Amino acid sequence: MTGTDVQFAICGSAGDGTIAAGDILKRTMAAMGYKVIAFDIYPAEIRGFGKCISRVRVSIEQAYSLKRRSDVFLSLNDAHAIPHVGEVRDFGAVVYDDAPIATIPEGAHISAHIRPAQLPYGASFRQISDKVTGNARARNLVALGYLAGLYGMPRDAFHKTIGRKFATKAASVTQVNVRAFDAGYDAGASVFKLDDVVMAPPPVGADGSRAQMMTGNGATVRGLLDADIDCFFGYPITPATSIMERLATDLPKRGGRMLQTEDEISAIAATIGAGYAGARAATATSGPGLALMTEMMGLGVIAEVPSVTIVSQRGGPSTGLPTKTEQSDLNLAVYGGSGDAQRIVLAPTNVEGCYRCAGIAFELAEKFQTPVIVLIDLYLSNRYETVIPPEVKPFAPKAIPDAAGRSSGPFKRFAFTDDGLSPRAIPGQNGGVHTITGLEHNELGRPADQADNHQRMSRKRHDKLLAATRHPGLTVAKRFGRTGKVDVGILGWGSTFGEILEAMYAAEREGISCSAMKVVMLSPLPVHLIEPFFDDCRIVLVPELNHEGQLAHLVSGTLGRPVVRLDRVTGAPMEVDTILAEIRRLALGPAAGNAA
Amino acid sequence: MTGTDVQFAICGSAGDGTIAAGDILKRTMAAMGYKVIAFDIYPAEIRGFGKCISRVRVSIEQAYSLKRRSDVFLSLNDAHAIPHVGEVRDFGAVVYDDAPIATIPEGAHISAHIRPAQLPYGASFRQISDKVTGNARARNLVALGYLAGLYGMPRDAFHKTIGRKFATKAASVTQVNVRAFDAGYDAGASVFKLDDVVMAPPPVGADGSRAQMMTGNGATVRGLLDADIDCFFGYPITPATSIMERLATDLPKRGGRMLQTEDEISAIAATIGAGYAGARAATATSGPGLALMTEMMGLGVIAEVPSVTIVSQRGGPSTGLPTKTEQSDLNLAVYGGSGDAQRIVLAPTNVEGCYRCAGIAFELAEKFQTPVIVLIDLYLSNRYETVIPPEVKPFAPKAIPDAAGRSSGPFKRFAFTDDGLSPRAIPGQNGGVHTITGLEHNELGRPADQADNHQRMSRKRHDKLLAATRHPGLTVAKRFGRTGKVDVGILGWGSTFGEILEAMYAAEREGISCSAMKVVMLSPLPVHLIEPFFDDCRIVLVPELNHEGQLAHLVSGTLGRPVVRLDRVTGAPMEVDTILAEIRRLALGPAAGNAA
Amino acid sequence: MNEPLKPVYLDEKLVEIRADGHQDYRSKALPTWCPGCGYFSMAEGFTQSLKRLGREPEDVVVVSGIGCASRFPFFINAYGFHTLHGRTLPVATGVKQANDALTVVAVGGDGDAFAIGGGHIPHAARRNVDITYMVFDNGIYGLTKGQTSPTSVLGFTTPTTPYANGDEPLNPLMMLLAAKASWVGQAYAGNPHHLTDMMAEAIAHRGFSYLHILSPCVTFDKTTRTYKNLGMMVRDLPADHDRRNLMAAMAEATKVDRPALGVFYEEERPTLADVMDGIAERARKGIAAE
Amino acid sequence: MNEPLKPVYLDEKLVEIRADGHQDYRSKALPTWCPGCGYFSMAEGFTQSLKRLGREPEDVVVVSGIGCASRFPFFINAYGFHTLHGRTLPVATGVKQANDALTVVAVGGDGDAFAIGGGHIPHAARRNVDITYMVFDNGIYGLTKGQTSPTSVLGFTTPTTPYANGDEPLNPLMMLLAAKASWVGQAYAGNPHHLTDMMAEAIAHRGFSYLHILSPCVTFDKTTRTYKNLGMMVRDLPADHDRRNLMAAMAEATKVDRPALGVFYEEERPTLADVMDGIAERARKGIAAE
Ligand SMILES: Cc1ncc(C[n+]2csc(CCOP(=O)(O)OP(=O)(O)O)c2C)c(N)n1
Ligand SMILES: Cc1ncc(C[n+]2csc(CCOP(=O)(O)OP(=O)(O)O)c2C)c(N)n1
Ligand code: SF4
Ligand code: SF4
Ligand SMILES: [Mg+2]
Ligand SMILES: [Mg+2]
Repeated sequence: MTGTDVQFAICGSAGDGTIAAGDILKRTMAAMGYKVIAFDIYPAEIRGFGKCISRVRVSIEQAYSLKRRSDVFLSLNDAHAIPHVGEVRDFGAVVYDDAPIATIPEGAHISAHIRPAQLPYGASFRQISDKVTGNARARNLVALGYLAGLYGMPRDAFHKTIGRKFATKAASVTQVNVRAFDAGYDAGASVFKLDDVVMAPPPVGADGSRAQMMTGNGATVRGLLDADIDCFFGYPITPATSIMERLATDLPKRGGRMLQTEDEISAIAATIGAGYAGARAATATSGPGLALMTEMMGLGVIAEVPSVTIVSQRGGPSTGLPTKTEQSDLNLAVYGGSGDAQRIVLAPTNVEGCYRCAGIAFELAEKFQTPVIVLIDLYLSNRYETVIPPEVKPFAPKAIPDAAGRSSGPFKRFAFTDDGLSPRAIPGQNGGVHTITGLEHNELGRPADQADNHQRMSRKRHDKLLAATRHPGLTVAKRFGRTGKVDVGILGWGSTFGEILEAMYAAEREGISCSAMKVVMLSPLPVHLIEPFFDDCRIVLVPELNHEGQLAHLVSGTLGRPVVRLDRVTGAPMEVDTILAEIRRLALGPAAGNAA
Repeated sequence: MTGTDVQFAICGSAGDGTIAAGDILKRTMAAMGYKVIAFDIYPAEIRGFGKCISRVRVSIEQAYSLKRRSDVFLSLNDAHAIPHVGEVRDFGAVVYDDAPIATIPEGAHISAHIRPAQLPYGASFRQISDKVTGNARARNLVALGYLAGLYGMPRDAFHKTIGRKFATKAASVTQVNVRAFDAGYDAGASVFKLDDVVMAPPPVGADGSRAQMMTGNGATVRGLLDADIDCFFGYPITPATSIMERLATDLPKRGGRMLQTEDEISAIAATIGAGYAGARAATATSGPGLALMTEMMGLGVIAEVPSVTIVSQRGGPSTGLPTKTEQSDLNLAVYGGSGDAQRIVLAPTNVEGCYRCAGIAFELAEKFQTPVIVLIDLYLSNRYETVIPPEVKPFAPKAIPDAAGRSSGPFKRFAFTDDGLSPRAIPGQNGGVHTITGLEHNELGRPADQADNHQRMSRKRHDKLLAATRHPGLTVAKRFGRTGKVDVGILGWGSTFGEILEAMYAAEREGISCSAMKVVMLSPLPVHLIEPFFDDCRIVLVPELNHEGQLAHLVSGTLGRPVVRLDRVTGAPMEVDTILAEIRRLALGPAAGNAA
Repeated sequence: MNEPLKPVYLDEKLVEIRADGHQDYRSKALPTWCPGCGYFSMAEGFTQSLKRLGREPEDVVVVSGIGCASRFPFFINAYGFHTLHGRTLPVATGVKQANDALTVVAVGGDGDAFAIGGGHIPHAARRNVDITYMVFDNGIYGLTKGQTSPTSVLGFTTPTTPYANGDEPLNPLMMLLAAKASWVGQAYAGNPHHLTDMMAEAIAHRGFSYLHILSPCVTFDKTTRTYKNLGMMVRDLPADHDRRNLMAAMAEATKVDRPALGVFYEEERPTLADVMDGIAERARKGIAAE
Repeated sequence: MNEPLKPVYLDEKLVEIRADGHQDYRSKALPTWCPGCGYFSMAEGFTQSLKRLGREPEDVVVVSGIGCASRFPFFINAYGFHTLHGRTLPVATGVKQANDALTVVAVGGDGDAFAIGGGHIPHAARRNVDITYMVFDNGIYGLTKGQTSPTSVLGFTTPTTPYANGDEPLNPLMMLLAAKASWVGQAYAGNPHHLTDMMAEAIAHRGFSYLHILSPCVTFDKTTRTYKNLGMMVRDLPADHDRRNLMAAMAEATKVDRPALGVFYEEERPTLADVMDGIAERARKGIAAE
């Protein structure tokens, strides 16, 4: 990582405007042309005074995850912030309000918790806010301005973001906030900087004008919309709810329909009903909802009806940890069905991937006539990254089946073909009348339980999916870092892959011979890409956020080869250091690595 | 296999009394002290005139499955029987009615379909029945008598079974049927026998008086009852329905309660509710029902509530093939849950095992405070085997938790302990008041989402189960045949293991160095037994009745080792010859095998 | 062997019937129902009502669950979806959301509807999805061979109630009225002409129409809901019954010993599609509803 | 920043309260509800009604689903089971089947009850399981931050209905009456004394008692079901209301603009346990019911 790479952390309560400050910061940085990754932590089911942390990593080269240690830490509320001061690196900055509102017990002020190697900056945010706006509520903007001033960031860029943020409110709101920001800016700019944090401006020509800050859920919605989704059916559940909520606003604008159903079984049932009738239909849920959808998914498999299900994972099992991240629904997504119920499962690894997978899911569902699950998690759902949306919608338009000209003889909806893909017809089309069923059936769709028919239909349903691993425009698995033989390979999936990449590059810098592969398509598994990777690695490490080593097991089971598992269920993203330590432990040593 | 080993096949429609004839045959043989395995095939959802086949294998040594080729074939209805004549081995017998009721088109009489090497016996069953009973309805008993006479089986033994079968009817019914049987017997005994089928009497001292013919479902019910089940909740579904139906009759007699719920979600929910309240509670279903139970199973896992779920598999996915057998719900049973939702899964391989697993499931569920799934399939549910029920109930009585004396301080329902097993209390007990939840929780059961707590609780729930693989009185995995190093190992589970054993012994007789292992506990997997088996085998073959190789994948994934898959989804049990051919293909040859 | 001869399915598999036996709205598959089963008249009444309404087979979608009743779509010449046990209504809702122009008819048995599927009914009803829901109520689980259903009468003996059923049966008509179905009617398999009229009227209704059809399971119920018993019990709705009066409909629905045939209740209300169109219009105009 | 100050949960985690603050039926955990939430009066009313009825904490089991309302068991000193979204009733049925001696109370929100859990209600009601079901109806999904529920009024604006809710709301009281609940009553969080009386009566009823409790979500609903609006709307049942008359109860239940408080309906009928005992007796005597 060369050039700017600074991570800010802002900590306080929701009432302190913590998240809002982080939001202005990240949007401004993105607009300036930096790459930004941001992740906010809110407390479970709380509004108002619970603890929030907004972390924003700003860099010139592409980063893959948050850094474990922040460079700059801003406290808007010492009670919440004190336990987190430790996350600032040596020679990083800790910024706080030096004028607490009331007398406080000893040790309750943050200044008592700053380590010697950290650089403290105190300023009177409340007081300044009071002075320039008449009350203390704008203290978050004062503090933000202070940071901007301290690191010499351009005032204008912030003003623009602030203006955009309050565009729907009275003009005076923007003015008040800009005033607060500027007052903070002046205070920050006048301080003698002691830390070693450097914010170099983005390279000339870096254009942030088209960059957007999107969350995984936001990108997913955008992907669904750009793929021209017709119908969405959903039931609220954290962390998937915001997908439905955004679609509730955006889908009707394009003539699409969003229906909040009575439960998840209805949501997937209606999605499959709409898919059968020719719509691009999707639903979104989390683990508990997916568990309820299991039976209906099986119907989609055997009746060969396209559907798209977005699953954002949270801590499990059962109701588990609704507001914490985890990657423990892989088993359910891949194996959750009675009978041989294989379907397509995609797991993007970053926000841009959410966009791409959500859209391509429709292409796959239609082409392969099967349910497609897009598996993300809370960390990815809620994390912000800079994304430059494509100017032209990158997804194939809906392929409306055409039964015309088939009117001679009954319509063979499940005809055996070379590629296992049968002709489809949708209700309303003449010449295509047929009935589909969850019973095993013959080519016409009529119930049929003969041995050879079931054997052939099972093979058809399985084999037709194999081509999905070579679907154009989709990265089903990809290797990063060094090519050829390496000492340690790291195989990963989903949101954790960002931390894996950071760890892998760090290990490489230490001279360890290593390489990483992400697996985006979890079912069917792209063995043609994973097997050569295994051939190249002396040992393969699989870090993931679950306790049973679910990807590790899946890959071992498919390849019949051992892997080394690294499982964590802390509710938080895996720490880069944890992965790095494991890579170091497994490596033969830098020399051996380099010799390869 | 030395001594008697004869397989009879009786084919006709239900209206011909096909199943009834087979029933009398198998019960008589069992009462004489033979080992019997029997499996009836009925058509899907049909009553009356659909095709039925009753196959009864009678042997002196323990057999493990039906034979692929029958020794004796009896047609009660040529239209149905003709396609099946081919299953009779060379020098076996084909018995049929030589006086068809009406003139029939050429080729429609069975005699035209008998192969030269098969020995035909024609007799006038209808006519004889008409003569001795006044109508043709008792022709099945005439034919049965004919078989008994032909092979010199004792008349008395049959009389007794017939008497028992019609014990609740008027005495005249028994008399009519005995008369028909005897008339047939005389005809059979007077025939000059040309086939080489030999029915040697059972060894002296072989006592059939306590032997019972039981199906897998019947044995399951018996196991549940002998383990003193308190409550059962169920929803009808083939092939599990008969478990509920038998319990509806038998459970109330012992003061237990059977409730037909509104669906499978309610069935498992009520089972878990009853388990929480201290009852031994169970439910039974098939794949589609298990799919619906997925979410609730996860609650059982995290809230650590004992429950027992019997799952009888049928063809899948989805509604699939309701009346055909398959082993394709392993994935769902083992992995079907959101989050890390490991539980105990048992898969007995024969009828006696159904009894044992059903009863021990309660011991495991209570001891390990977790859901237990007993996974059988239609073939095992409906197949009859001779079982000698134990004289003393072999199951540990319910361990009623005791919260007394704990009244100091709040009850730590989820206390961390060395073996991961926490104290339990049940409603009504003083000193044990607590609340359980599907949220991650602390030792008290209160919601808690701290990183270290979730990590520890996840480990607790996982690790506590490991001891289940060493639970006393339960065979979790077992090796058969040759010990030490072998050329080909065959790993199997569930109903298919019978065919595997037959194939393995046949291969051994051919000089192939081989050995078989059954895995009864599928989760947690008894790695300490399976790993050494792999170490001993040059190559491991996994034959199973599903398309994705589900056990193969599970074992490969756990061990990180390759296996050879043999998957079939024909709706029927796997054929011994199919397995044998695969063993031959994999073997280095008899010499190499012997040399090991 | 003195095995009683029981009614049977005509064939173990669906059988393609010859082209010359083909009617416009009947598929080429011969029904697999037991001879005498009340469901035959449903198939007949349905095809006749479609003909009467002039719907084209390709514009009709029949969605069913699982059960003997739910085999229905296989015997009809229209688009069909034989879904899962109990999931008839949400699938049908999805079909209709995708394409308003389709005539969508949902079909299921009493178990499919009121046991496993019961949770979906109030929502399809209150949303007034413009579909027709026909429940073939034989008071039993036919396909799984004769267990009690939520509409089985007290005292009924079945394999799961060998000591007689003690669970109070549900009252489907009251439930549908309470759930705000905008058209509620009842018919009887033994009265095929009236049945046909009711089907045609139910399908023609704009909004969620619920048609409850009493039908005997001749194979597994020899004692309670036989043709003989039902024939003696059913009656017409009083001539002066006001189908716009909810309380009058409720009162008639309570009389379960004398089930009434006819239209209990009817109202006009915006359908789900109307609501969706309204939302789309507001959205296009940029009207958030605050 | 002009962020409005909103009511908050008192603490992000359950907090053990000091022993000196301990009441017999209150657990040591401080409720996590927003200040002003109607649910506080439920906890208070419930503990008081238990005290009045003299039930011991260890003989009481509170079963709930998922939602703000379903957090209830954590705040009560009794056995508790916080189950899954919508599965309150079948779990409670299982508990009761296992042990008739327990006082079993099922609790959930309107979404838990009538959306995902709706299919279970008619069956618990018709079987007359001897439990009490209290639905805390705030007309919204509180825990997931304010989406519509099946009882949300027309026109309600929420994150899932930004252009106003167009789905006709359900009428829970009519549905429970139609489903044969043997005790049906309504109370209001803003009327805590009456609420306590109703809870005590519901628990005392032998059979399935359904208590519907109107309650505001002060955090996510500022417009429809506020204390102010509800306070103006509720009324007492007419003094001459006959609680044995189903049709009278139905008629009162239709008046949703003026929700009535009190006991709508009551009847005595064998409970599920009675039915089970009857079956056991017949079984022991060897009486198959043919
Ligand atoms: C999830 C699930 N549970 C159970 C079944 C088994 N099953 C098939 S049909 C049926 C009940 C049929 O009764 P009903 O709906 O009244 O239809 P009928 O056969 O009487 O027409 C049941 C329980 C199933 N197919 N799927
Ligand atoms: C299977 C499942 N689906 C969805 C959710 C998410 N969820 C939790 S509570 C809730 C609704 C709560 O509404 P309500 O039952 O009315 O209770 P309230 O919070 O209003 O008291 C939902 C949808 C879940 N936990 N489980
Ligand atoms: S409902 Fe009864 S009579 Fe009709 S087809 Fe089914 S089993 Fe036969
Ligand atoms: S129901 Fe509303 S007011 Fe009550 S705790 Fe939940 S969010 Fe807060
Ligand atoms: Mg029925
Ligand atoms: Mg609510």
